[in-house]
Amino acid sequence: MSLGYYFLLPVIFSFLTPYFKKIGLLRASSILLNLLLFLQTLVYTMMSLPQISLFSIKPPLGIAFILDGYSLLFLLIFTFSGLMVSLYMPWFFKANPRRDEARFYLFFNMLIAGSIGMILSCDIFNLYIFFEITGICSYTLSAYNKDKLGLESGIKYLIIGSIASIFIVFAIMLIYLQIGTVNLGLIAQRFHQIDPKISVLIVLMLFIGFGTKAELFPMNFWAPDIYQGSISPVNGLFSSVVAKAYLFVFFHLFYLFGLNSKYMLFVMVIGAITFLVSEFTALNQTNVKRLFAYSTLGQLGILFMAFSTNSIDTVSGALFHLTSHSISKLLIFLTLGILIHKLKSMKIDILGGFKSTFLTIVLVISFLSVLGIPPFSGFIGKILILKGFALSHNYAAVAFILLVSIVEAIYFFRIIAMMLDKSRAKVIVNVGVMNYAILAVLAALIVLFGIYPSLLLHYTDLAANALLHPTNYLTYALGVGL
Amino acid sequence: MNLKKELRLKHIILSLLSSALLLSFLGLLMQVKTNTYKTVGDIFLNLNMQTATANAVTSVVTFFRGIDTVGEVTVLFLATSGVALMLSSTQRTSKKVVKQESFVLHVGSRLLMSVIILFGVYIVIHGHLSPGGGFQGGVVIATAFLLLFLANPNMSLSHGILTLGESLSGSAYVLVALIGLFKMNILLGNFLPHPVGEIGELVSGGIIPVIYILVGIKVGSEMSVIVEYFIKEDYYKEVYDA
Amino acid sequence: MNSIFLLLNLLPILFLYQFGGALHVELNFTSSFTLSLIQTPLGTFFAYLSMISFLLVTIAQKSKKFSFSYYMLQLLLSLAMFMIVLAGDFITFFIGWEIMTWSSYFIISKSKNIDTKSLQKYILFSLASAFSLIAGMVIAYSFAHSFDFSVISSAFRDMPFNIQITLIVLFSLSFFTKAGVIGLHYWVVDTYSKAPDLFSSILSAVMSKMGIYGLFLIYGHIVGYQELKMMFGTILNGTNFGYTLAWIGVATSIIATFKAITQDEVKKLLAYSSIAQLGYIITVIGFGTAYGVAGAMYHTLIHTIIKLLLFINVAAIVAQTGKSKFSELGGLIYRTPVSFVMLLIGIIGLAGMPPLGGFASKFMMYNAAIDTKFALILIGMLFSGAASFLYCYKLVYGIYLGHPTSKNLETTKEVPISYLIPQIILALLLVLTGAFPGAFIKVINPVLVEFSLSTIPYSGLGVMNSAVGSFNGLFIISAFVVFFVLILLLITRIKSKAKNNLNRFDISYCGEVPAQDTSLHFGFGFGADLHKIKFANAILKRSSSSFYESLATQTKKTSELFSRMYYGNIHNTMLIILLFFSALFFIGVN
Amino acid sequence: MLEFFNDTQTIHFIIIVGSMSLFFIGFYGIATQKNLVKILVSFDIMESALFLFFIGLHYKVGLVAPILDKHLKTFTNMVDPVPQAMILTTIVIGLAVLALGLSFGIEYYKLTGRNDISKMNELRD
Repeated sequence: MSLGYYFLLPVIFSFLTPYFKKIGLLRASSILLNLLLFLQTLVYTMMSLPQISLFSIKPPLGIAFILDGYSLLFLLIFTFSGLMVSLYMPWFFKANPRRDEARFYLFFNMLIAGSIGMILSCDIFNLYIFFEITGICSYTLSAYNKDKLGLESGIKYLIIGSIASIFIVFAIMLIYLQIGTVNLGLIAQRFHQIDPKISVLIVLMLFIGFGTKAELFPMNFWAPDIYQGSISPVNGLFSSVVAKAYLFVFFHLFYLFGLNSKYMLFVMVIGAITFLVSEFTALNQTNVKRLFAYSTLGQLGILFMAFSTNSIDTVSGALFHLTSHSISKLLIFLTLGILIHKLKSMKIDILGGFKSTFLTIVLVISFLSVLGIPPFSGFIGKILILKGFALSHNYAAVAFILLVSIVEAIYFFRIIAMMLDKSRAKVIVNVGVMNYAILAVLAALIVLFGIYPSLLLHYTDLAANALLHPTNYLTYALGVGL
Repeated sequence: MNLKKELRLKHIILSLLSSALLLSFLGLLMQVKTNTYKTVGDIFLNLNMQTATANAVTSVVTFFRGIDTVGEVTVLFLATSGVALMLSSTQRTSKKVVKQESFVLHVGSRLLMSVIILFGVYIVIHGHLSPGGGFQGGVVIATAFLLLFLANPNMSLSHGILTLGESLSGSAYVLVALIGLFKMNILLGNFLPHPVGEIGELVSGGIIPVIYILVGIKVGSEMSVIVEYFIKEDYYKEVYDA
Repeated sequence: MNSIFLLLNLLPILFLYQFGGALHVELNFTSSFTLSLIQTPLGTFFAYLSMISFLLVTIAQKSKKFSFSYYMLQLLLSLAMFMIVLAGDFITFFIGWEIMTWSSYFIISKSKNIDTKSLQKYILFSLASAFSLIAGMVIAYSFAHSFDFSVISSAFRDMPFNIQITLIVLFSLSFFTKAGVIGLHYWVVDTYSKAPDLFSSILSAVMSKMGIYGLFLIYGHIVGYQELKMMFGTILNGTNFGYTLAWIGVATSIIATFKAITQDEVKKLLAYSSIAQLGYIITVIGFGTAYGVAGAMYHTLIHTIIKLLLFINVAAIVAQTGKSKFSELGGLIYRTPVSFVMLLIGIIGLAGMPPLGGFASKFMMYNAAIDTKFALILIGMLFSGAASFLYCYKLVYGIYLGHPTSKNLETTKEVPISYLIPQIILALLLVLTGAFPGAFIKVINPVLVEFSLSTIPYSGLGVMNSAVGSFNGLFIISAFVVFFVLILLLITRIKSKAKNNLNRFDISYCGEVPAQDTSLHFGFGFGADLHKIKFANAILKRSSSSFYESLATQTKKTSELFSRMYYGNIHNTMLIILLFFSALFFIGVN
Repeated sequence: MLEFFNDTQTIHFIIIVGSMSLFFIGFYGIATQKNLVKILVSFDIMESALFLFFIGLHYKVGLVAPILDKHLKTFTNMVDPVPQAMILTTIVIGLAVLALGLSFGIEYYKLTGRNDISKMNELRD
């Protein structure tokens, strides 16, 4: 047991991918790898937190992977999503044969590994490297189709990613110049001693860097294009893993560096605008992938609003919402993969053009969950967030979220009405056994967390505590008592 | 006409903006107080004797911040795979062209290549003693192949061997990290003997030269692959246009 | 399948009966809130009301084939309502509320004549209602630190005045939407008329009552009528608040009544009538007097019975004939006499005529208005009550009287027995509530105690007491029955003679003899001339739809505006990021 | 004559001016250029500017490279090795992204004959 496995095993796997392909065990080994990592995460849920794994030399000098409550929740989401997608991929490649299947697995596993690296690393420069690993994997995966659209989305993502990484590198350099360290613990300790103007500049650069990748409003015009150009399982990963990893880093640094009091309102307003604009834009979409991309952006907007509140209850609710949103969006995009393959179209009409009771039910469950309607898991998250806002007497935020949610409901229920409309021409869609199982598991989780939220709330509370009061994290990151 | 004007206006505004940003950045960075803390690097310098590596940068790269380098190698590997994914489809059709290289070019490029490779290997294995190391040496090795390609566009590298080199060296690197975990309970632990007295010798520093050699092989093969893909790509296009 | 679900629908009733009034379940949902079911007198009343309605509708469903998922959703809906009325806290209430929303949505979507627009209307209004509820409950939470009704109720007193107002407005809006108060009724008519025919009865009879339950809960339980009095002050014998609410209710009932008269579709008429009847309830619910509450509750009961009866009746006719418009029906009295009698009983109740239950409830409500000296309100109620006679008449004329408009109406058979059984039960209930109005006082009194209002004196099963006077339902109904039987005998004697001699074409007008295909069903169109009355025209030509449609257009425009930003030019995207950086830099650093 | 440069302050001043000018040349480049290759070049210019900036500011007069040789036996009076290691890593990453971006560009050019990023607008609703 070591946290290093989360990164090193996928790395070995990706180095050896050509040979796995040669012996024909590519798919199986990828599933096995993701299963192993998921099981390891399950073991970690039973251990005391935080956990630390050292590399070479103990922090604050060296780099370490630290697992606290906050990262545990994300680790669960990421490894679980990875497992689900790796189980889904054999069907996908059977349905859409590609020559470069091996390379897909390589990038897919490294995408998860990079995201996990970002949430575990306690060193900002190391974090930047994982940021780039995730970035390169996502650029390539979005261009994976190698057609016009795919390449266009790959190029766009690459350009945006380069801007983001330049700002982040600049910020890291300024930090090192100012306080001579890249360890998150030490930075957190010394951050207030940075020259105030430079500290604003650093924060601004980190904000632009991670905010761009986390798809915040004025910097997210590229995001729907990326979703449109890439394949559905990758959309699912972008929505439920990658975007969440950037969000993780954003708020990890936000609270570690103690920026919450100064920039809370700013982040909240930006989140609110993101939410508003995305949901309104989604109304006008006819491409199904873009539609759910906007919906993802909107949900990220709510999450940004809720995460910045500095109150444990709200953040716990936001984490709950994040988890359920990850599950729902994964479900939606995996289902879209099936539908797009069967109906050979990306228009929104495909959602009204299929006949499969099972798919209809799971899609409806995930839609209702995203909308925050009980008894599905999205409701718990939303009510906790709203409760948190109300408790801090921020009634404007409550009203805002609810009003925009109605806009959100318009397009979700338009789709539901489309699916239920019997007058449309329907194509019978057979879901494979494996897909049946995957989607059923995801839908079951949505229902389970909706009717038995304590199961997940335990972890979200842990996570919120760890995020807002990172004292334990800091002692480990500073290497005290190791 | 109107559009042109607009464009020019945009350029002027943006250049003004850039200059304004430049000036304010200069103003900001000039008045920066120097760091009052002891940087991590200074501490590393003090600790560096323990690693028995003469080159402090190397020990930082491969040991103190070793996981960075694993990541870095991975990034390069991923980029190579990405390039291969993108450009490999056109690779097959480009074989038709026959254009013999001249004898002088043939012999000369191979002679030079061996020297360059030797130089690259030297840089790699002396990475812990002198400036240089796996990355630099690997790139030098790749330039040898670049030379070959320039001399003879028909040449192709054996992908099997390159992939093997890539995969094995990369996996061996990770294995070294994992052995550290098993032997010293710390990932990338320096489990090989590295007596301080041997500092400056070719065999010194424990795993550090081993890692750099592995990195050298990996970077060399990867850069060669990238070079090949781009060169062939270019060649392919010329043929395609003609 | 029907029988299985019939049994399943019995279970909640047995469950409730088993606990007898002491049901109290608490479940730790999350660390910060618990789910609780508490049986209050008010909740018990509504629980029985809805459960029995479901049972009756399920009986009626025997005659038609419904899918398993339909029954499942209906069961889910009934359980959700069960959850709503027994909820002891807002989380339970809200969960039930939302499950009710979406399960009914899916049932409605199974209808043959539903369209996307009506579905969207229904769900968006329902969600707006739910979101207004959720906003209210989290605001209440922020002061009470609990979702529990009793805790919020006791904390309500200490909240700032503007928060109190906000809460009342938010909750009222939510429940008004469900009950279909005028202005918020945009979804009601379409949904009721396009839902599956039997399900319309549940929508109108039960689901709208959840809004009424919510209003009772807020005014009576959470805020408390005493508190309302203190907050808003009094006017005449009632509260200012009640007076405002009463005007809303009166406006609703008058407008909806006029709209109902002009409808051609049977179910649309019933939908507007439903809005109008709920308008009465909303009129009296805020009075804050014992008689107001009692009247509202009694009318809730009566309206549930009547609307179930009428909708099942209409559903049966629609199923039997395939026609759903007055202009296509007519003359069914000979073909479906039992249905006719049932509908007749229904509309007598609906019009509030003695001797049936409808009179008792109207009596109660008018008395409450007299009691509080809200004379104008009383006039309004009487006015709309009188106008409602018109649509009642239209209902019975359009379907059963007049002449058949098409050939196949003349060969229609009596509706299946499974439709008739619930109707007969309901008609009996209507008679019983008319005969023994006093029995209901026993149900009302515990609720009044719960709301800390004075109780109504009970003097015998048949006697309905009120502030102004009392009447003996048993006596009235006995007298009525005697007269009815006498007149019936008289008529049948005359009729039996006339029937043999007359054909419906045995008339001529202006010397012309109507041909076989001439429609003689004229009366259905009445109400069309209502436009000529200035006052009625003013009501009829206005509609909330233009407002909501312009809202939809605005939303669409906004959406188009925003989506123009996402037009995929990466160069501009990049530029925006850089400019955003520069702007923040110049603002933040300098 | 060049003693003028034997002052840390002066060197830092020159480095900041030079590297920042370079940085904002790159900035101007990515803001105005529409050719994909030029944009990638601009990114590289910006990155190089950052490398110069970072390495340069860690140089102080009198310090030597952190490598032992025959004459130097202890690690004292040496420049900070960490920035160099970090720059090494960043260079490799920059190279990797550049290669990837170029391969995307080539493939896109082959498909469409365009490399103007402002005309890449097939991804839209």
